[in-house]
Amino acid sequence: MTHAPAQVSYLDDGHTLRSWLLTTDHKRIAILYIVAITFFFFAGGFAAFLIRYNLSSPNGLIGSAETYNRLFSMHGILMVWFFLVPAVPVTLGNFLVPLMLGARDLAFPRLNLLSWYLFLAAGLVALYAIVIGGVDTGWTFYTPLTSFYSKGHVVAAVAAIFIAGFSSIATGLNFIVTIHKLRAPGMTWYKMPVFLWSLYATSVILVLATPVLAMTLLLLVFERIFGIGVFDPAIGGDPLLFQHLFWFYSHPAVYVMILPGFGVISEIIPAFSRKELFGYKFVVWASIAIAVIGFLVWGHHMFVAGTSLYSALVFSLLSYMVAVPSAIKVFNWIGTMHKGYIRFDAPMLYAIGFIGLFTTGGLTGLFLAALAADVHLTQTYFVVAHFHYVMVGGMVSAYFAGLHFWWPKITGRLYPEMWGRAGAIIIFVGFNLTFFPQFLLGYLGMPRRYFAYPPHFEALNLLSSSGALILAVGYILPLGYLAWSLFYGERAPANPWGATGLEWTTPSPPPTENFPVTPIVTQAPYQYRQAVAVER
Amino acid sequence: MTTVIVRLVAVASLMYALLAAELAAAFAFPGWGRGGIAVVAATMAGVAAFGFMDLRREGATVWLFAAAAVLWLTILLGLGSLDPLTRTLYSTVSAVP
Amino acid sequence: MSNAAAHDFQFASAEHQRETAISGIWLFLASEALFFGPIFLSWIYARHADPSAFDAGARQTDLMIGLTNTALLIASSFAYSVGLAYIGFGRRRGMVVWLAIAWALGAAFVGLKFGVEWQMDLRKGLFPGPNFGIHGPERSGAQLFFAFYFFGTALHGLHLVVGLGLLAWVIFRAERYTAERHSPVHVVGLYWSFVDIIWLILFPLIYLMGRAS
Amino acid sequence: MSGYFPSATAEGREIDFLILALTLVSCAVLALVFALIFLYMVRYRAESDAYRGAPGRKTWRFEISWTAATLTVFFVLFIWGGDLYVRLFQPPADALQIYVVGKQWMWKVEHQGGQREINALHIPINRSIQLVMTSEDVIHDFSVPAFRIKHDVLPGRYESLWFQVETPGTFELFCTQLCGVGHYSMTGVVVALTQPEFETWLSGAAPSGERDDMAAAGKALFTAHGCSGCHGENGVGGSPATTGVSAPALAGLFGRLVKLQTGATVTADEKFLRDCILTPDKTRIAGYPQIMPSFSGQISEEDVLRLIAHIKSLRSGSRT
Repeated sequence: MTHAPAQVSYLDDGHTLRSWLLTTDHKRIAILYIVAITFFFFAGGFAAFLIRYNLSSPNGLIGSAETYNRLFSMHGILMVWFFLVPAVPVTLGNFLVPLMLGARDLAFPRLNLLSWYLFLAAGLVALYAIVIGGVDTGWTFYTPLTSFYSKGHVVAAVAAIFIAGFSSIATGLNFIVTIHKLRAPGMTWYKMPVFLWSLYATSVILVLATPVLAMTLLLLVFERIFGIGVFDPAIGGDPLLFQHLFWFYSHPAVYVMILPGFGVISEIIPAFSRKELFGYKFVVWASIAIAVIGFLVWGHHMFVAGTSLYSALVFSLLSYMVAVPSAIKVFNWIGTMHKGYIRFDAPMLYAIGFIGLFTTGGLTGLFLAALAADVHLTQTYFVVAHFHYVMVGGMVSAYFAGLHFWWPKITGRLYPEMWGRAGAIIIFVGFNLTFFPQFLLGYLGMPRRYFAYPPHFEALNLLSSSGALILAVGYILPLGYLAWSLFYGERAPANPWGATGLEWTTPSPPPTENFPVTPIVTQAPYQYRQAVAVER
Repeated sequence: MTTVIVRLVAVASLMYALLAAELAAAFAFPGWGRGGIAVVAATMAGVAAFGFMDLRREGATVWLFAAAAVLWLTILLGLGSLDPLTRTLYSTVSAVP
Repeated sequence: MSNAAAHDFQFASAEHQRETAISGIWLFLASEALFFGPIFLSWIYARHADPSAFDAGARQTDLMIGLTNTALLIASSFAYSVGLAYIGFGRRRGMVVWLAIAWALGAAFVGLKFGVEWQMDLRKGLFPGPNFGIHGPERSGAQLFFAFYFFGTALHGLHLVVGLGLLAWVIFRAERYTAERHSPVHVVGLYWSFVDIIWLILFPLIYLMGRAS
Repeated sequence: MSGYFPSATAEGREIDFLILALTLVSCAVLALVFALIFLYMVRYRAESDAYRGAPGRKTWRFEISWTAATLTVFFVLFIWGGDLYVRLFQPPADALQIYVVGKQWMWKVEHQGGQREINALHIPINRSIQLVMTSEDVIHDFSVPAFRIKHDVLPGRYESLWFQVETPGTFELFCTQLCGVGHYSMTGVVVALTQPEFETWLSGAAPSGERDDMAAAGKALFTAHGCSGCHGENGVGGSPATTGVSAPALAGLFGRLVKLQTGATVTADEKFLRDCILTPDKTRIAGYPQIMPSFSGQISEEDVLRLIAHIKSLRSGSRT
């Protein structure tokens, strides 16, 4: 590491392609990831747009059901493994974990770079799989459809996800060891910001759940290549074993997607209410509880799949238990806003939108945890609306909130505030218009993954598709003004929001070694009562 | 130096003794049966972790990771096999004409 | 990592970096343990589907080869630990000798498993599929067992081969390790003992459970 | 489609009531959350000079109260949902059994009397109906939104689903588990008829010509596949003297308790009989050597159902 003079920012510390592609600086790797993530977000988003276009008329508009099946499979695979699972941890997490800890870099910088190259390789294999035809099995790959009857390119798509899994494990491992070993002197566990706690909980899931997915996909490919395997009902194998193993990863994976969002919101609400987080310890242990109990509830995806009655009852009870920590978090955020000094900048608008939409998504999860209601509502558009409310309404809003909140620190530029607020409002409106009608469609019984549907569902589908138009505009807007701000944005001071946290004590953008001298931490996070001077 | 070697020899011989116990459980004592083998296999894994991998000397962080691995495996295998083991409890089709 | 007390810029001391490396490998081994989890769960499911036919298939395996392999791996893990003790006291030559013994025992395991045992099984037509060797009522249950057997041993064998590669890498870079600085030797040792533990669990599942009462 | 709201089955209305309760609970929580947020956004915005006072230190009293409240509400919802699910899971004893076979992209239905339908299911009202379902290839899902029920249909196993319709009408049937290209077209109708209409339909739709119902078709298969060679004519059972081999009697077997070699006793239901035919080594009967060959791959799912219907019709001693 060439120790350039302290004030050279990490962006100016070498402009050659080599200095970017072979960097071990966690900040540069975060930038590389932001570029890759944004590409996959819009690729998956384009597939979603085609799906809504197709569903705007009862007998489908895009040619054949074959294409439609491959479209929603591509949308699912790209969004889950190439946007939602990595999103906050690898972009904001990579950039901020060392900064918030007061460390110079992550514990294993070379492993961090390997994680990005694994992600890149996985992305290329995924694009190759899509270009040669994609899969028609949905992102869930249920057997025996996927192992014997699917004519799609299953092995290529599965290989992409397999590699992306190891990229997640590498990032998770890096974060856990860094948070354990590289905290600044004086930073005890309870002096850490909640964003680090939620990334720690996320990394625990990443490290312990992703290997199970990798093995399950290997078993699936073994069965598809050799025509025989442990899932094959012809020799007494159990297709439900695949579903159990798949959902053992995939339910904790949805907590991997939402937990970093909780962390971002727990940073933004105190910053824009000028008040410390309400019930810090409860929010922290709620994250850890979600990470642990999240592993006990996967059975609620299989209430009608043929599992035993007894296990369904057990999974339903545990699913209600896992909803309690999320409820605690929502109450604590609202408690934080109580008696605060609230400012309505773009990050705060996204955060408030997050609380509303995530709470709606979470509550509809209670419908699906109630056994009898799940019998009617599962596999319909009710489920589609539920997880889009939590993933898109919750996770993507939190990602945009975090992106706007830390944009000055990452790029050294200020984004145009009015455009930021406009984008937040358009996304909120477009989102609700797109996905709220789907709750009604689900209750009326419209099944998921249908290329064409009976005509009496048309009105609500048309409404939903028009909402998707607004949502698309809402997502393209930030791409525009954030890119604009890179070149013409106002130069950002070290602490534009007057927020607490070690990352705001270094200049924006920070020098390569983050802190000229390792900071000593003396007080708990979010001490806004001492009113850090608002320099803006 | 020699104390470390002696300790390792003790661990290795304990492992071979447990291997013999495993065979005994399988053949000599049919009463123990599969449960006995499982218990012996688990102790062998524990002896290897503490003997060869020297878990005792490591800090709290390493203990946390080792305990997490064991706990998550029990979740996967325990809760995962709850469904097939109880599937016949309420046989779906029990109608008697 | 070349000179005596050097350490990467983000660590406070060499000991701090060694401790971080050790906890890193332990966390990786935790994820590897979960990586093998689904194989054990598939054993539970496959056996539960049809216990008698599954055990009939399991009795087709060769207990003697399995037993020798287990003994080999325990000895190899022992040899590696002795090598690690030697470098702990700075005696590099002793380390190289014992690590070479560990490597040889590991290679013997791989040779015995894939060279001898697998060839026997394949000649007996025990690979699951249309021309599966066992006929009669136990056919499907036995095929389930051998689907589990070939998949499990293949994956364990792959981890073993990677381990042999790492062992060779450590032996060839032996001259750079001293009593104070030899964390790569410790890290590869932990991985090697972990692969041994996985076999200690796979061995009874394959060879003993089918033969027990 | 007629008859969607209120649901045509009693359990369906109970599910509607549960969903209504869940909606009310959710709306209450959402109203509380949105009201508080808007209140704080207006009252405590940066510019306003409302009195803030010292920040509360003791937060755990609030935490305990709202956590306890959420836990109790959740527990009530769990009990309610679970109880209804248990009733949905277990069919009543006197249900009319209809066999359903899911095949890539069609539903094949067969009634006891041998009437066969494709993508349609005619049922009498005010009678509990139990569908015994299996699949020939991938996992499908028999879903009737109007009855608020659905259940996956798995290959290699029987899955059961029961309901009792109260109002006649035509209801939509969907497949709700992705099963390939034709997943969206694997739909059909469930027609609920009054008892007399159902009787006339049954006679009208019976297969013309040989007019044999499932049991009779099963009897033909029983001899064609050589079952009678071991189990004797009409399944009276075989012994070394009569049929040259000792084979368990099948007459009157259905519904009886059977002792297996492993010591366990099992009720001889459809699932058990199917296992005996397709995977005999899994169901070794106490007192008999396991010499029965497996017929899996040789007998189609429909023929297995017909054989079972025949075995069920064999009363001990009576000749049908």
